[in-house]
Amino acid sequence: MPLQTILLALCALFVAAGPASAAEPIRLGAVLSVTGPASFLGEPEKNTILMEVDKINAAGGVLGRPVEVIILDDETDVNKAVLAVDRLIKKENVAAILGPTTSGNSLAVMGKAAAAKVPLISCSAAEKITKPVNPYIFKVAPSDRLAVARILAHAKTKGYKKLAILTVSDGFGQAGREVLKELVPAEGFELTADEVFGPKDTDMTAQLTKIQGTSPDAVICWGTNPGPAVVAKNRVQLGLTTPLYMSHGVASKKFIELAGDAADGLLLPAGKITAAAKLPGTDAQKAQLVAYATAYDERYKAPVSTFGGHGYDSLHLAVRAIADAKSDKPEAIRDALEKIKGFAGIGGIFTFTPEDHAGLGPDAFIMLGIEKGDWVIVGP
Amino acid sequence: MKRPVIGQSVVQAGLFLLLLLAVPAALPNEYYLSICILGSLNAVIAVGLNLLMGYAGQVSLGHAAFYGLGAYATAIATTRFGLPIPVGMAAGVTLAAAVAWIVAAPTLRLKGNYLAMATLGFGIIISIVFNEAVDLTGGPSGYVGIPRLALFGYTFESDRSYYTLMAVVLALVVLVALHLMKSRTGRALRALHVSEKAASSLGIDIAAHKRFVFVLSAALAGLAGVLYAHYLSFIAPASFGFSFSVQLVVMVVLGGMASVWGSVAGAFFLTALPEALREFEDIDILVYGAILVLTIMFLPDGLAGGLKRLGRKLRRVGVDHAG
Amino acid sequence: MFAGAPQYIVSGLTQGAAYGLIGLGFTMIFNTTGIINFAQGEFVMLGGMLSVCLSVAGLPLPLAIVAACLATAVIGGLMERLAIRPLAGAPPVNAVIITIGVSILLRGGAMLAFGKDTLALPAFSGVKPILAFGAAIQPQSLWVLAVTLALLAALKLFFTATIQGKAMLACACQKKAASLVGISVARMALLSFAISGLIGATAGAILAPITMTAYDVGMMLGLKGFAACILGGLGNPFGAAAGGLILGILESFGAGYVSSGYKDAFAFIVLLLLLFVKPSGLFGKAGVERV
Amino acid sequence: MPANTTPCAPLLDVSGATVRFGGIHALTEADFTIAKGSVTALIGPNGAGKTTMLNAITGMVPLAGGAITLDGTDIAGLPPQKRAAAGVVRTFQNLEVFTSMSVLENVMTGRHALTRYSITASLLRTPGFRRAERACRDAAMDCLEFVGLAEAADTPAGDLPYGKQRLLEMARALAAEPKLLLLDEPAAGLNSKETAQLGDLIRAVCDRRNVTVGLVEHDMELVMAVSDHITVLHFGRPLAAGTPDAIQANPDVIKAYLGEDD
Repeated sequence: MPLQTILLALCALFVAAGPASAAEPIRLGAVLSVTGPASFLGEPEKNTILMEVDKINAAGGVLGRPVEVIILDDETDVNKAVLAVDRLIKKENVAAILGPTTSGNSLAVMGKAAAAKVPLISCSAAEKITKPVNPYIFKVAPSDRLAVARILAHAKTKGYKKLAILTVSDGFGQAGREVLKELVPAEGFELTADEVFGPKDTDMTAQLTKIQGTSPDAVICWGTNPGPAVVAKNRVQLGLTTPLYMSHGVASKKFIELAGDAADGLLLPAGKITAAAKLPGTDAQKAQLVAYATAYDERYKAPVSTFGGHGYDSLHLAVRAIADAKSDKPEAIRDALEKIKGFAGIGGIFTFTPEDHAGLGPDAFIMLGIEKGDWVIVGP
Repeated sequence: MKRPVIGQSVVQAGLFLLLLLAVPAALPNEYYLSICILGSLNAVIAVGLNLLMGYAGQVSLGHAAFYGLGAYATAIATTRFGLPIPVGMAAGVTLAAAVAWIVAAPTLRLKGNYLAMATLGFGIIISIVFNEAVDLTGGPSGYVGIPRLALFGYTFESDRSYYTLMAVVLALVVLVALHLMKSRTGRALRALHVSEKAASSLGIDIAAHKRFVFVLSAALAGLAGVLYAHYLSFIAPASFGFSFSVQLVVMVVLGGMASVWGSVAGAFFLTALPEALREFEDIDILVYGAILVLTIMFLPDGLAGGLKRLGRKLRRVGVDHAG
Repeated sequence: MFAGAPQYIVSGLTQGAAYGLIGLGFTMIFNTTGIINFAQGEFVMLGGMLSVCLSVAGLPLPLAIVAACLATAVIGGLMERLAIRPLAGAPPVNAVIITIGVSILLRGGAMLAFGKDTLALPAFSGVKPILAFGAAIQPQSLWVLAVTLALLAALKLFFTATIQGKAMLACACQKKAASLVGISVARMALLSFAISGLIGATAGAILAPITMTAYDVGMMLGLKGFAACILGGLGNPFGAAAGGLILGILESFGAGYVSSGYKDAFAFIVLLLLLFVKPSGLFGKAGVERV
Repeated sequence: MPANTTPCAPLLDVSGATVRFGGIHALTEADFTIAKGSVTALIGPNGAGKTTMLNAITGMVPLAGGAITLDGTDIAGLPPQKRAAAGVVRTFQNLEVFTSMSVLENVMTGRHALTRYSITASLLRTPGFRRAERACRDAAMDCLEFVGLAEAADTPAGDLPYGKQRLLEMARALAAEPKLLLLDEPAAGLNSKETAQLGDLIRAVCDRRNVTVGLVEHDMELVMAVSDHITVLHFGRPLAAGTPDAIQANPDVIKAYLGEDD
């Protein structure tokens, strides 16, 4: 009699069986954090992939076959990401995997994808994903190192000597903090304070007051919404005037909307997509960026963000590799991916080599300022 | 009065093991195996937590912390200190039990909602340590490179081999729980759940028994943590936070309080449910919440209680026909 | 060393007042039904989110906030009527699980209705800080403190001067006795959920301009509110408010003097030590167990 | 009239017991002795301190002053759970039956201190474990037969009617094989037939199972019928002690109970 209790639980499994889909289209899989704390990254990525797949299929697909992307939401949960990748590899037997959105989930599933010899193009930025290089693992988000280098270069031109850092205590913040603590002293600055705030924290006056006590020339705040917007507002409330750099994590209109007037005068490195319209005519990517931005705005009635760009780049790189390899075998796609040179994407110009599966150079970031609620291009 | 066959629970646990081992053959696809592995990991914790909550009546909203302690202990022991995996596993279980032993004394003096708050607070403190002690635990972006489980020279490479191991571990844990509950310790725990006054008047040391079941349930959570770390070879603080502790409590209550089989059923059901709801795309969270509310409403004594009543009804129907 | 103290106290009091309000919501429901409502955090989230959406939809700010609070009160009442009442006979732990299920439903519903972005409510009277006692005080902080005190006074009046208030207290002490003297326990439970929804939503609305709000802020706020009313002594409304203020100050001092990463840990360590010393909270009366 | 009237050496000797709850003086300088092999009643109007005395003896309430010795050994310092091993077990005024367990399991729990095996033994089901469990089960069945609940062994304790739950509590206490069994108003809520049966049972406990009984009770008919010796408490102080007849005739006791007949 008690054994029947187990059958009830196991039959809930079989409900998930679901019908197998037709074999004809090229099947790609995507694991994105459409819900949960990283949904502001995952949702634009999902929207972009859906938009771009329709565009590719309208233009005849690739190798004459339509492309189908099975998008699974991992809800920013590591267990769900593992289960989703398992399902894509073993049940949907996809040719390549796009995502995951977050560094943590990417690190968790890398091993499974590599073991199954299926190429995975992560949408997250952590350097550990492609260093040391895993033959099957690529990433499209520019490394934090490039963004920090861009900020420090700007700080040098301003003649700042003492810098303080304030980072969020999640995957994104920690990755940034590690690179900041390495490069700030390395570039000849003095690190006066190293403060942290929680992703859900709602008041950072204590940290800012502490930082103010060490009288830095400038403060670098590394985080993603809503934290940095609270930091910007607290800075105004405390009447602080020390220059404040933000990270590419808040390179979206949403940040300006949340921070309101407190965003004025802030500086941050960002992908060119953020201020696509304001790029000089000579920029090679401008046309592509503006087209993507307007198409996204039209279809989803929301301003585009750099994170959506990661979805765009991962999909198009995969499709390009399938075209180059003239086959949808995972092994062939992997080899083709590694040989892609000078691919103009949203995040920048991608060039992969067997040693560099990140593919982006310093040109991925430009320095933006915020004036009266809009972006201003400050430097290369 | 029929003489109880002492080996009844051994037979039940054995049948249960056979059922678990038969599952992979029945599964249409290997993908479900990873759900079964995560389900059995959760079941090990749920069985332990049920001993504490269902039998002894002591609520805990912090058990994900012991799960995490086990996982991080073996991760750090086997990578940073290069210790062999069995030593790492032992370290994981002992650390969870030791921390539980220290915390038990002051915490278990509290009762009801105050005990819930104390365990909740403890769970949050530990999860903050996982998140902030970056150089020890790898911080929020997690701990990478934990070796895949290898015991006595055999590495459990494939999911199928790992599932077989988990089936054996779960069956043993169920057997331990069944035997424990059918002994003087089990009776003492169920007694102090109803009336501590009466239990202590009969010579039962309330504090010692509470501490024992608290440490045992923590050790089982530590064991699950160890097996989880060597399965995924990557762990992050987010999986050991407050929301997982709440999920564990729901598994126990949904499965059926004071029923070992109930917690096993509750654990598998709640692990499989989100995967089964993927078809609902965006509204899967709504369906999940609704199923939770409705199950508790229509099955107040959980899945196990509901099936017991179903069994009794069927038997009565059977009797009517036969009679 | 103590240069930042005034600022820490101000931000601690602001944050703490909100925790206290949320704690009050817990106490209302606990006092009448003995249930710990894990969806309390969601009432706070709804207060913030509904206010933002209604004000974006064109309602003037004060009207939007009042409407949001009333709507949440209705949701609280519906929750009691649909989910809690049918469960009358079952063991108390089932009711807690039901509130967890409802919190998931409310969170999912808010995500689908309001989207996943963080939303901000404009401050009631500007953002220019007032410099006093060596700290920069936001006008909104004064609103938070003022509304909290006002609600506390209203609640004191409600419990001591109105018949419903006294009836609710009667239910808290002895359900059977209350029903014997003609108090409809069911209606009191409904009232307690509605009022708790109102209080929670108010906390959410007045806090939104400072902390901004999103569909998933409920869980952490609910947790802090529960900690506040445990700290103050479960069942004691003013204990909950005091507990909230203390928790807020503990957190901001923790961030200021210990380390910003461990501020929550610091607050919970102090809470646990307090519980071990005084097992029924600061102002809670130790329940004497009749032998 | 009860058979043996010869008082033997006191099994329980409470001298000068003082218990205070905050300002209330529940017991002041109260002496109370129970002779070995006797049924000794402790009576007095409500609030006289009867239950407080019982709680003091069983360690549920701390002693502010005075000493308690059982069979010569001082038990005042022992925590409640050690007092059962010392030989004193009690029943409760408002029932404390383990409703979630079966009747048999309730009584087997009574033998907790007497069933000796380690936790690992119970996990491995060693022969030692099996022997101890069987012995515990048989002894429990014996106690159930003694109080007449043998056939209800497998029913959940919560399903028993009120009167039978009282008997179950006694069986459970007997299973602990105490030297002294303290009954806290066992007749409360029983009808006259059940009370008479209870009286026979109390006598049987004392005479057949030679367990000394301490009885706190209001039902005078039962007290007079069953007790060898009676002590009267009044406002936390001993008022009188003696045989049932002496107590019935004692003017102070009558005054304390019936009040001044001015």
